[in-house]
Amino acid sequence: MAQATYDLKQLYYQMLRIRRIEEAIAARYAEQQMRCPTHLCIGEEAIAVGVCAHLTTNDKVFSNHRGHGHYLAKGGNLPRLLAELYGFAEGCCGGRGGSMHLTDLAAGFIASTPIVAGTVPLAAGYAWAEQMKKSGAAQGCASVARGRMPEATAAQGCASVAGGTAPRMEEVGRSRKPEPRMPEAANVVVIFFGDGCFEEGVMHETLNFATLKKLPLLFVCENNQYSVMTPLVERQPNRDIYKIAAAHGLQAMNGDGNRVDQVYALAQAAIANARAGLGPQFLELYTHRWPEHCGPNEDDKLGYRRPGELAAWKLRCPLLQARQGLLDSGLSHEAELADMETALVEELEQAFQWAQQGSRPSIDSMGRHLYA
Amino acid sequence: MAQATYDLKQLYYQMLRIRRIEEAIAARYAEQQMRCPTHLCIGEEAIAVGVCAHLTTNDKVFSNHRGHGHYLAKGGNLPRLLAELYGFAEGCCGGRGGSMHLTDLAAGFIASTPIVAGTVPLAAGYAWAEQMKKSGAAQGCASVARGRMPEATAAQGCASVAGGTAPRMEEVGRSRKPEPRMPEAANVVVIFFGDGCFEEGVMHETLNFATLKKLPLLFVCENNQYSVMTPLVERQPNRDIYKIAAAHGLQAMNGDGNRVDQVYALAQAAIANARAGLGPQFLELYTHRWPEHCGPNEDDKLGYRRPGELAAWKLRCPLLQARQGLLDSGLSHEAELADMETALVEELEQAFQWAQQGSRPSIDSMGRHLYA
Amino acid sequence: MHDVAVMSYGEAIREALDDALAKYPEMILIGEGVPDPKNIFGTTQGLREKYGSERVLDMPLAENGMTGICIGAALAGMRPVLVHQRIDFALLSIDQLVNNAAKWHYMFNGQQQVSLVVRVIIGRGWGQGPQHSQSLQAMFAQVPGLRVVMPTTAGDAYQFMLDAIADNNPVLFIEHRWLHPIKGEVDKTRSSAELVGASLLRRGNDITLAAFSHMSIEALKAATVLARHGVEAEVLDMRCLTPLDVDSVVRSVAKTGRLLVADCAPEMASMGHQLLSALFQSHSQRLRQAPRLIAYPNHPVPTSHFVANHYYPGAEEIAAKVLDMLDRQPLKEAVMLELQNDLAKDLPDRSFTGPF
Amino acid sequence: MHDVAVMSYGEAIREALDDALAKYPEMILIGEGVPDPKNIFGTTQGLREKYGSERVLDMPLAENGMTGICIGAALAGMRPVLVHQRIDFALLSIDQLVNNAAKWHYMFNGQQQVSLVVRVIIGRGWGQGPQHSQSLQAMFAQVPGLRVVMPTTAGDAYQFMLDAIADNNPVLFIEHRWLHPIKGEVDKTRSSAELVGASLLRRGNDITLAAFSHMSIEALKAATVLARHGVEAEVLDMRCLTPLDVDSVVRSVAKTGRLLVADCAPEMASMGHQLLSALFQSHSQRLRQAPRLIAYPNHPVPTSHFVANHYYPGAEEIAAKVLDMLDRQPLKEAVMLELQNDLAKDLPDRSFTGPF
Ligand SMILES: Cc1ncc(C[n+]2csc(CCOP(=O)(O)OP(=O)(O)O)c2C)c(N)n1
Ligand SMILES: Cc1ncc(C[n+]2csc(CCOP(=O)(O)OP(=O)(O)O)c2C)c(N)n1
Ligand SMILES: [Mg+2]
Ligand SMILES: [Mg+2]
Repeated sequence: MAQATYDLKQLYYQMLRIRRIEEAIAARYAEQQMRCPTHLCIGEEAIAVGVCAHLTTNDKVFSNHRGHGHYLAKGGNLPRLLAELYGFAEGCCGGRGGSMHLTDLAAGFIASTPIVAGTVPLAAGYAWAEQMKKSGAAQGCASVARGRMPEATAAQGCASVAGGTAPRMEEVGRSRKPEPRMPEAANVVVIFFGDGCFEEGVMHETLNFATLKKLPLLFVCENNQYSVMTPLVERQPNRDIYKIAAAHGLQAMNGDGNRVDQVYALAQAAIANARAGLGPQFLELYTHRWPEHCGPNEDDKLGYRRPGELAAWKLRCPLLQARQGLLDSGLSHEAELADMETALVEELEQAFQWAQQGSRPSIDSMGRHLYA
Repeated sequence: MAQATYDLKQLYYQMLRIRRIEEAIAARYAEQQMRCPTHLCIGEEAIAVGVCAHLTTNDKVFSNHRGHGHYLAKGGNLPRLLAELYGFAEGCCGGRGGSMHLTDLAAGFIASTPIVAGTVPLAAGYAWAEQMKKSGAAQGCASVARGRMPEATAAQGCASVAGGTAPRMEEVGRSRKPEPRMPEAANVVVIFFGDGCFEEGVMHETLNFATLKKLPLLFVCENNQYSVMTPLVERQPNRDIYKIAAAHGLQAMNGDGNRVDQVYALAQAAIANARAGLGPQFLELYTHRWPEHCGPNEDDKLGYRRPGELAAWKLRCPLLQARQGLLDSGLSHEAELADMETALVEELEQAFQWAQQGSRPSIDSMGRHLYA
Repeated sequence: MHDVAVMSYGEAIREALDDALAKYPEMILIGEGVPDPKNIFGTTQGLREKYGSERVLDMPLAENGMTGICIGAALAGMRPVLVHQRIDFALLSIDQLVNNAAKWHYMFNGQQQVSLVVRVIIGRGWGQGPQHSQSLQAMFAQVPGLRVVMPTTAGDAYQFMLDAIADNNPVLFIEHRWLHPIKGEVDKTRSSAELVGASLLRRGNDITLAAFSHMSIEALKAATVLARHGVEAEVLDMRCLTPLDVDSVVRSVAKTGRLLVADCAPEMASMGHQLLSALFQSHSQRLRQAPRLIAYPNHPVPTSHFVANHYYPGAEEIAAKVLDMLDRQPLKEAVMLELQNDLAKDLPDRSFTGPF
Repeated sequence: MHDVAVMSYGEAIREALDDALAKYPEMILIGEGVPDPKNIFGTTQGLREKYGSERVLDMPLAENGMTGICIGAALAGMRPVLVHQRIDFALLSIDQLVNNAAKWHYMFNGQQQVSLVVRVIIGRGWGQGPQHSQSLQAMFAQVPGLRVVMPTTAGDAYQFMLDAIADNNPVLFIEHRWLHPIKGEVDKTRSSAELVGASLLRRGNDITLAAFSHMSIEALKAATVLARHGVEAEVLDMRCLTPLDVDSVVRSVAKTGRLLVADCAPEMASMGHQLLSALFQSHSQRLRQAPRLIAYPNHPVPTSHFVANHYYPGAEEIAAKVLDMLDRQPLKEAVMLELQNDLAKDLPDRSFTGPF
């Protein structure tokens, strides 16, 4: 199997990009133009980036309410994400989903939805279908995104919809992450979810089926130790999540979700195993969310975190650690990192500009697409 | 904590009683008077008996579709079980439930119901309430069976309802199992369920909560390796069920469910732990059902079992093994065992006689008790 | 050219599954017991042998998870048919059905679709009791984005199953267990009904009987006997719940002026209310008298056959109500006599000896 | 002696929970977020401090399991109140609610009971979208054995919560999120309504508006403006779904001769059908013209406020329909003008700045 090149600079850049995007969304949220529940992933960027670095567009990702990072790390179109937050027709979901319903089929990001654990079995089902297609059990079966793609929202349509002033979407839309090449290996599916999600019964049902069928599926548990404002200790006994997955028969590992190099290495092994037909893999990665559960603000003052907890996690910022690594090792230098920032400022400005010029979905369109 | 006396003879008698009762039900089922789905536990008697031997009437049991053995081993009233199968008003459920809905509150057998895993969280909730009552969190809370007990179906009413010819229920109704005495220790709740049930998500949700709250709860998984006619291998990967429970943080053990002495010993330890406040306990016990999944017949001819599988399990019959133990050790002798059979023939005859003289629930009664 | 065969409803379903498995390589058939020796009351017999254990398979007891897994497979281009032997078990999966399957195409603005068929069986008899013989169709029929059908005849069963599998939406396919043994004509060349429209089972001028699923059989029985006494009932089989074919009922009552709805569900959960309400809002003037609804009582069904047998209305109750509505009470005795039979009320037919 | 206080609907619920926790040592209050700093939009504020963390507690994300656990605790004599911040999450627990809670007392022949209250919040606004703002009340109201209430006023919220907790049956207590900030009078000495009966919010002779939950507020708004133009609408708040108080509506339409039902659910899932169907079968002659139903469209609600704002009918649609029914269209312009306000349609009130 071909091996993706380890490139801390790229990983850092991807994390930085997600951070700056989330910050920009937070900064603009108070304008009351993005009128939908929005769960930011600031502080948790390393997981999405370290895992998605190993995925091609043929690999698929499913995600949850806190999905911006997963979407972006998988190469999801940024302007269309923003347009979605604004409720515009050009949004990745035509404005129908907002922050909690993202999709970019071209990028292999199938869907995020906000019913906790709702997408977990879907990811397994998708992986199962991939496996059947590969084994020939379901030969001749129709292509993935069989739904009619409405013209106004088709990815290729972006630039034209947005009119002349907006930059071409091909340029700003896609994350610039390099694609690992692995031509003949099996596609994998990745499902991202939280520690709270692990409490839902359907998780257990999915672990069982995934192992039974040896699915090419990677479970990534982002254990940020909170479900909304409720700490783990009020919801789960003192034992390891990944060990339950291991008892189900998955290959399961845990690690520091704030160290992108560690996430990268763990994901590399897990995804290689999944591609090689060794069955489903499970990663439990520890991290911490900085902003409030839902919304643009910090909420440390509410007092549900232990005193000093947030501060300690901020010292362990995934970006800070990667940046230090880059500088210490000489892989990069301040000027280059500053250039990254500048490039991102520009990308973001263009993306917001495009997104904010979106068009309102017509009221007549509201009833469309109930049935395929 | 007081220790229950190990008495293989008693255990054997309890198993024998269940076996003979199930056989008698099977023999009469073709008469088409017991018109309800009926799941017999022949071949699996050791588990119910070995576990319930450690329980007082203050301890509670919840069960599933295959509940006759659990009900009887817990001291559930036999004639009222039979009347329930016949659909009579004197049934333990007033005829409303049939074989799949048993209850005998006086015996501490709360309920069996047939939605797989439906009673699993109920048992945990019951144990939680017991724990809260004990801790004083819910002091002054009302007594357990707060529902109005309708006269016609109250346990004490049996003899009178049945008329002069029937034996007094106090004599024939209760299993003669000796009660272990353990005055100050905590009550425990036991939930019996199958290997198929373990696949349901709510099981995982219940394991999590039970461990979180350190409930005085014993999970007993009767792993007979089939769900209806579907073998384990089509439903679960090759790993141990009890180890998943262990990973959840429960104290979990496995053992031979066809050796009543082994079940007894494992249950003794587990129940002692649960009473001592060490939290929920889990037993996975291997066994095999002899008759068809639902109904009175054998169905080996259908071919869903491996060839020779049933025959091998029959050689490992829990009764046969206990009987051999009794004879080999000199704890009993053929004549005494024959007396047991005679006593059971008599008990069964009386019980069926009483049950078959039951009265039809009135049609007017059908709408009653929708609301308490 | 017609290719008509007589077969039972259950056989028609098996036939449709067989034909669909042959036609759609992306179809999979999954459910507890699908490949076991009893194969869902015979409706999946031989299919594993024919199409292999990857496409025709059993599953763990995990209704919600497996529904989600089938949805995920559908997103990747498969056409899963998921079977629950009882609709009661589908309650465990209502999260995935309602939150995901029903909404996915809409929610993602038409970019994705869920071609999923969920077969569920409703029914009654032999003491299946409160948790194993519910009639929950209205709970699903009210969910926008789900298609819900409950065909009554073997011919419709065949056609609807093929249509449901071909459909690119989630379809809940509801079978009344007592329909399984009933024979009918299956015309494989019949063109698709596209899962819409009521079906006219019998013409008549005196009253319209709009009935659901197995109640259509009971309505037909009643109509047949009533006809011998000069009362001609028109029988409409409300085989599609979403959308409900109100127009056909309107047309029929325009002729008959009278309407009796017969549903196989408790009154509180009767789709009949939806039908009556729609009529009330737009066409009440077509009725010569107030319409009536026959449904089950508003409580669970008890297990004991002594009482459960009185829970279910049937041809007798329908005929009696018709005669009441037409003010022809004197006919009652004779009609009831002709409707009586000695089959125990908790059995679907004479061949059945329990348990389900 | 009266003890009337003015408080918001949300405060009334908090007050009732507080009083019930004091009154019933066996009551427990559990739900995701119950003791967190936002405490279910303030409705559980301070209760953990007052009654301890054993009785007022958070829970794992496990809706079905926790519902079953609460049922089990109820069987052992507790009175759990279980809270879901959105009714959408209750879908995960419908198995336990329908198969167990609703049936237990009946199924075990009255020997056991489940005194359980499940608080669920429905609502709309700020782009909560297809999976987070459903209106699933009819799905639960059709289940025999569940009591389903959706009080509209602060006074009813207080009383119904106390009644629900005292009740020995499972009660689904449905709160529309937009009612929370609305103030009203709470009379703690008021005697129990026993969770039955519609409530007369306004008298009038020209038309009956039978409305559900937040739609009663909209109906009142419409009625107030219509009255200024000489149209007197009677407003009935259908605060109890099971049983539905058809009699009160019958009495009202006997006077007004006209009926408009306003529900806060998609048309297919409207309890209004149940109401209209019942009227049609027994009292249609009391109506001078066909009744009408205002409900949401039959599809999920999209997130984008640009379209979602047009999904929900309100006072304007009610008033317009009333004027149509009364053939008073010329009044429309003036009435609409008075009903207009500049509050964004996806906000409950001016203090709200999102997100929910
Ligand atoms: C089934 C369900 N229950 C509850 C919620 C409300 N809710 C939304 S996000 C969330 C927290 C989830 O925690 P976790 O899975 O750890 O993810 P995190 O937010 O920490 O990333 C909750 C409880 C929901 N959306 N779905
Ligand atoms: C939720 C649900 N799904 C399916 C069924 C049908 N069913 C009844 S018993 C049973 C098998 C259960 O297997 P297991 O738990 O191993 O118990 P066993 O019958 O082997 O004792 C099944 C599938 C059901 N009753 N409930
Ligand atoms: Mg978390
Ligand atoms: Mg089993």
